[in-house]
Amino acid sequence: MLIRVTPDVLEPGPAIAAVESPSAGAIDIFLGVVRDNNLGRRVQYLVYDAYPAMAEKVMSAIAGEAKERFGLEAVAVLHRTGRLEIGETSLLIAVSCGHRKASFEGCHWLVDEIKKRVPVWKKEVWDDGEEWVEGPESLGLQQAPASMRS
Amino acid sequence: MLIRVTPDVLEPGPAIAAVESPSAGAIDIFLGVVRDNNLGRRVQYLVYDAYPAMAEKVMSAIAGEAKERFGLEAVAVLHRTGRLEIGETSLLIAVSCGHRKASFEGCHWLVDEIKKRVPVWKKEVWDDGEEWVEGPESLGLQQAPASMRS
Amino acid sequence: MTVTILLFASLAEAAGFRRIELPLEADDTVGAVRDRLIGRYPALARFVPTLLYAVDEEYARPDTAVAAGATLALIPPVSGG
Amino acid sequence: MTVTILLFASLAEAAGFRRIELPLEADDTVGAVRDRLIGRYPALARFVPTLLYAVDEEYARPDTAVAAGATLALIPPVSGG
Repeated sequence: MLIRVTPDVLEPGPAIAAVESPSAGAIDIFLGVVRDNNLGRRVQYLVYDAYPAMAEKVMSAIAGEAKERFGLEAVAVLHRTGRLEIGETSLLIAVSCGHRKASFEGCHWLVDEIKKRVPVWKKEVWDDGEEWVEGPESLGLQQAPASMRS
Repeated sequence: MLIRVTPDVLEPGPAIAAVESPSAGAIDIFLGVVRDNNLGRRVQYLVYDAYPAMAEKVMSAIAGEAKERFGLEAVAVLHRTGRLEIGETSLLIAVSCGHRKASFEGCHWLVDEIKKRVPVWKKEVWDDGEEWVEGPESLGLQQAPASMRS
Repeated sequence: MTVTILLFASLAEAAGFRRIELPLEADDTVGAVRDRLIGRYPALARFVPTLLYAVDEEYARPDTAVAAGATLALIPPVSGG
Repeated sequence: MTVTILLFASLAEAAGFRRIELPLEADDTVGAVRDRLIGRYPALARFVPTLLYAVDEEYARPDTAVAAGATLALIPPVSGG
């Protein structure tokens, strides 16, 4: 399993190579990419903070669960940190599997779980301000009483 | 839209570049890869035949339907022809989208539709024989009376 | 006045060729052209139950008309991906 | 005998630092250490309702015991991906 939190540019090639297997008929790759807008505001760039050692532990645990749950052959999960410009890849997941259905479902589940529980944070920088985003899917918000959620 | 039937090796890079967009937050890429086994038999290699001009027309139509149906920003579909060894990519799809859910669903739907109606055929070559595969999802088999299906 | 017929995959192997031109007849349809081809190459008959057809790169039905110069493709169950 | 506290993202900006060591007290828990930190840095109080915690890189609860030399991370709602 290739699991990494890194300030370096994320390239699909090494992640694909890490999940290739002679018995895999399907490889699904997901790129989370910096978008030029969010919730109606124009985004200039993002800054990602992380707790790298713990993030890699949690990503490894999620990858292991995904392999088990969806019968995946191999999983790679990479998350980038630091300043990212529009169009750059913040999250890269690759999974391989005997058949396609589980590859799509497993990869989708991985993204969902990463957004819930991996200690990584993004700050949106707009033309007129900036803010650390509290992920609506994060366990911290899901577990807080509804009155605390904005 | 990048749509191509080609005997050349399929690389994810150009397909990803073809779907990148400042407003896309999610890119999903699917690789159909030659597996070393099918239905319990060891596969040596595959040979893909195609009706390239029509295959590209049908792939374009499916890509347009997917954009409409799933709100995708851009779609790339490439299918390789000729002899493919184990581990080589026969089908490469990339889609970009504002949000991840539609990127997974749209990409999965594209693979399903390609297997139904794009005029491409694969021959499996085993240690002790070979056979043109009739895709169980193909329209030709789906429309034939049940008594005709083996 | 002819129609060009394209064969692929299992059909091309069974026939021994991938392309043939046949003379066009009055009121020709996909099914009529197919049946004349099978008259000449009976090895192709067994494929008919699961065949699809395309005229000039668009899926067509057995009753679709075939015009002079058209290209008719016989399409066995596809297996791309 | 100390505990190391790690702050990230919004908490690190509010506190002005990413890491601090506090003396360990008898029967210390995640919640008790957090409350002493907030006693010193009241700007962190507003984050408490949605905070999660990790001790030595594993998610923990407010009543989890904190041992000498442990690392306690205060984890605001994550937003990776």
